[in-house]
Amino acid sequence: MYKVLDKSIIGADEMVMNMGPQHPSTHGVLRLKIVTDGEIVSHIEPIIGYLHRCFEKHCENLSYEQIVPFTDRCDYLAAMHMAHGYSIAVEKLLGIEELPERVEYIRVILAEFQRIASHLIAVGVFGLDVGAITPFTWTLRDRERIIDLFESVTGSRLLYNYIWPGGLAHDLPPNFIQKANDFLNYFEPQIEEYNNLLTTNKIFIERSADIGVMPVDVAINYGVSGPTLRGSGVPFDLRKDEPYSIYQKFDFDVPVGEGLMGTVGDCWDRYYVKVLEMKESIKILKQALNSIPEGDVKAAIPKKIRPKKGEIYSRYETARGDLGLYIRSGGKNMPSRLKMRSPAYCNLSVLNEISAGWMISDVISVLGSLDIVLGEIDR
Amino acid sequence: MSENFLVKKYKEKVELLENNSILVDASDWKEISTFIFKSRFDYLMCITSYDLEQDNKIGLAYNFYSTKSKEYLEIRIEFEATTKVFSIAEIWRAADWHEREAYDLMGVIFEGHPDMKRILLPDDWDGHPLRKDWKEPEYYNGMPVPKDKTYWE
Amino acid sequence: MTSVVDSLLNLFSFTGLDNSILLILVLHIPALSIFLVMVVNATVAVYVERKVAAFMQDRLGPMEVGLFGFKGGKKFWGGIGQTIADAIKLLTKEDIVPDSADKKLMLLAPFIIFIGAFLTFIAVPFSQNLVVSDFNIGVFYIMAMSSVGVIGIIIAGWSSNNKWSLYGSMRAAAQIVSYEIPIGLSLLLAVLVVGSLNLGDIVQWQAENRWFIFHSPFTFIAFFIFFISVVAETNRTPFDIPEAESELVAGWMTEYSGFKWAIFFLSEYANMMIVSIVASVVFLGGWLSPFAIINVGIPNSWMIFDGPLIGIIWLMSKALFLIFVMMWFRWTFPRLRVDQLMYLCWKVFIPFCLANLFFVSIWELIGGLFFK
Amino acid sequence: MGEYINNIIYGVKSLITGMSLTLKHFRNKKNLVATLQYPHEKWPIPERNIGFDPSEYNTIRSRLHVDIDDCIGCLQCERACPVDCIKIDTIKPSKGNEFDCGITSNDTRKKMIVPRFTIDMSECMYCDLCVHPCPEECIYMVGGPNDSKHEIDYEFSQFERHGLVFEFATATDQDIIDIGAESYLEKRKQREQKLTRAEKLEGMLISEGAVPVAAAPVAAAPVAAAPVAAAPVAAVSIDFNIKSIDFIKDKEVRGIAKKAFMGAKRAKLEGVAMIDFIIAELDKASKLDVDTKSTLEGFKEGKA
Repeated sequence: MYKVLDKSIIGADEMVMNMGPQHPSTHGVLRLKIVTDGEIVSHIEPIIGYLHRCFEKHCENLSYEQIVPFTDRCDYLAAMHMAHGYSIAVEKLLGIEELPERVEYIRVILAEFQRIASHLIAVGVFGLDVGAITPFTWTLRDRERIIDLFESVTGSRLLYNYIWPGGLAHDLPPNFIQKANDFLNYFEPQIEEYNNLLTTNKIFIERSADIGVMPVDVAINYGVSGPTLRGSGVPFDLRKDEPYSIYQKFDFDVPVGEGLMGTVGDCWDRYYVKVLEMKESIKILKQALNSIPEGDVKAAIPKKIRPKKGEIYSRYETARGDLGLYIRSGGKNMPSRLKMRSPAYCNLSVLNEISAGWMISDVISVLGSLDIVLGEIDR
Repeated sequence: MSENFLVKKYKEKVELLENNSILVDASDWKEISTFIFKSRFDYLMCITSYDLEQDNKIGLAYNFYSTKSKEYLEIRIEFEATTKVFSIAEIWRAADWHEREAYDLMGVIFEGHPDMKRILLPDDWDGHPLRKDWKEPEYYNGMPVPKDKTYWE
Repeated sequence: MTSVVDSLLNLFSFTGLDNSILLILVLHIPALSIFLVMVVNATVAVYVERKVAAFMQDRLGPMEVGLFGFKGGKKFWGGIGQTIADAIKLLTKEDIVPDSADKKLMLLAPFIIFIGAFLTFIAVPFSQNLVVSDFNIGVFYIMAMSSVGVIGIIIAGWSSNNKWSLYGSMRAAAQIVSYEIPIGLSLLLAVLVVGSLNLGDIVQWQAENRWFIFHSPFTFIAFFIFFISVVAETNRTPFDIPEAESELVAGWMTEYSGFKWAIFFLSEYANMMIVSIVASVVFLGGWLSPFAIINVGIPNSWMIFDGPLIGIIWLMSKALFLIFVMMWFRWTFPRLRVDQLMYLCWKVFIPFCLANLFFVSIWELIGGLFFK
Repeated sequence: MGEYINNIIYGVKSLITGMSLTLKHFRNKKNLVATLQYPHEKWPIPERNIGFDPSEYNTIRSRLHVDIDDCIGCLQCERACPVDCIKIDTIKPSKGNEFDCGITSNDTRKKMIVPRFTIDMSECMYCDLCVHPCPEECIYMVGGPNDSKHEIDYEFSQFERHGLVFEFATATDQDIIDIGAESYLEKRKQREQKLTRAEKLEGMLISEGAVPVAAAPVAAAPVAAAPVAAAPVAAVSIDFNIKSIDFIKDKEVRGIAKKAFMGAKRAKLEGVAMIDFIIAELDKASKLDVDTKSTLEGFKEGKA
């Protein structure tokens, strides 16, 4: 970290830079008000809300079924996760304990594919932020294949509305298992290529290691979650710690940042955790694809969703972290209050803490490693 | 159970609700929040503001988690809309943005928050839209707010 | 080695005009040719760059715009007319000048950069005898003229009245000025060994001895230092910090559009061409063939046999290969940070260059004693 | 020094690894290229044997289509739509009217006619929710086994925005008259007029439905002249709108005045009455000074 010089000695003024909302590496319409001393940043204020779509107000006027397409639009890079998390919350609210095995398997398979797809974007975009363009197109190319798989399942490529409270919209296509296995066989060696091209590249390491270090206590105090928290060395993953769906059946590890190239919790660790998580997702997928049972995917869908009065707080591990849904039901077919604790919202709030004192270029690295999606932050 | 330690310590001041959440009075929140932090709940997951739809009352639900003992705690405060609530942003930094959001959308006023201003809505927005009695304004910045959808279909 | 101007003066001497008048008339021919070379170079290089990028990134690149109905299918030639279409678009585009910009300086900046590149071309040899003006101080002149552009960059960044542009131009100034030093020190090796600043003499020495890159292990290292430094001097990835599209949007070019921006582009690719040719001439034997057999012929017939036509192929293929390597760098590496760039220059390249200078001097001394 | 050298060596090594990798891709591109040359090649939209068996709905997310002959006007799809892009009007035959509404392909006798069934595809978000509840399976995304009937619509691009509003209803005016709903025709005509007026953009009209009297244009006055003339009631004769209050410097006073303006509007006061109301309100709040009063009075005579 650089020392910001004492203003009284050199008599230099600070400059306020306005980064965004139209800036190539703010990942959407984020605006950063940066106070700089030359190239060195002394304070950052993220200004959000440019993509605010009144999600929570909408939910109060829509029935539980109709909310699902809107949850997709929150985190548009991991739409399957949002719908899955929401469905789990509504099932909890309704008291549905058990779903058909096949539903759970399909949900897990799609969620893990979605995690790979989302991490591919994160990995590629981080490369793009530090100036490497080729890894980005390679990751997008592979993500495209996952999206093709999704399209064959759900009919759409980005926003699916496939996972419904209580079940699924429809069953898998007949040759899905084969196609998914083909993809996994193709994809596994690709991760090595990314590593050779980007992860172990000296310039990339220079740009990301030891930068934006987030200590564990800061991370927890700020409510950071997901790969960002695990990058700081906390092995906390809801899939492991409090398995929802059927994650307890699968054997996988929770990768954490180890500081291989610098300090624990730097940008490189946060990046590398995502690469490792893709490998873990492949592990889960291979187990799930081999043991998927038969069954009816629509059997447990309730005819009418009208939960009793009450509240529920449900957590879900999305690609970006801990998605919390607080639903208050007033006994109607519409929630009386639905609050979404979006993971990237909390992850972004830590930005000033970990990137003040670094250069403008480092702010972009830190922002890239936090892996934010503005659709989810602004809701 | 995680909530027992609170009920034990503050017998008079707290009330145990169903599904194990604890109702706290707004005036005691400063004391209790410090105590919660000093016991093991280091991770603030979420602050939800909600409208009770009666007596102009609104509520806040705090969801805590302990990364050490893997326990959950839900605290609720229900109060008159004009009451000032103690801000826990200095204790859990995660509360900073959540409280700003609660202020922005529900109009909860927090006392002692370092930077209390709107976060999601524009600064010149009128009112707090998640209140149940909130009405769409006729004008926004001098522009009429269209309500009749016949014009754009 | 004769220069193009001399040859042209000889050629038109039958008109019987006074040399000073004839010179003014005749100078238009090389000037136009240089401009043409710059334009063609930019057009082709942009197309090749896009295709190289696309192929390295598993894409196809421009595929739609053909030339005279020729499209070439799904091959390298798929969109051969693309840059021409782009150029027409750029030239007919509205020229947007920010309201609070310093308009005169903003107009001036692209032309300073262009003049810097243009003047450098005067001393750049394309082949034997195919140089506009054959200076005694060729190396020195090229070094001096290629630094003129930085003034334009600073003016561009300052006059745009945009903080990001200002950052870009300040970074560019620091970077280009710093990297002049390793470039100069590397070229100094050749000057030291050959004993002349004339580019023709340097190639002549290589014809008599060996390519300079293979002269000693130190000149081998010097070539790479030189090449990486010129990549930095031309602001290309991994040293494109002044432009840095993910940080500064487009750096000092942010507020420019249309024709002015096209001139920036023209000069940038011209600079690439210049440094590649200089690298080939000084280190890779210039217009000498790798086989060193074809370079014979009848003296003083500069049009056909004495190098030019065959030499230009060799020189250009060397230069184009170096340009390809620059593109290859660009589509492989991430970008360095400002301080790391400076670290690389001042703490890695300059010490190595100084050591090189010392060891090459000793090499010459010992070599002079033992080998010759 | 050792670290310095190691760093350089590692750097050079990793850079060469990267460059060899990109060179490899530069060579064998054919099996990895993901580009689709869009207008010449098209990625097949996945179509699954949808049938209309409820367990096997279509997976396609293309344009919505309605087989209007099968529609019984149950409004299930309209209710399911989260974005209100489906709009259906139904008319039941009045008692004693013997109009035959028809029969669906599932042999369900229709009880009403559907004179309007529009889907605004520019609002549709392709969530598929309207397809599932349809009891007659007559609304679906185009494609699949119905391919022979309706081709997959790849882009369905239109030159104008209202080109994306699709009308499926086939009920003729005669049908509507036969069923005894002339009033519906009248209503439809009014709606169409409104729409065309909005298309011509002759100034924005505010809350015309709620307060037909106060069809006062908020936008610049000269532009607004045309729709005002078209409106059935004569417009405000005095040039006084909410912007006129801006002459008041004091923020607080201006706020009260504006509130009063809106209150007056809601009470359907106009012109002189409105200004009087504002003056009274200001007086009540004891914020009325001489200048403000005189200027406001001046508005009555039509001078600013």
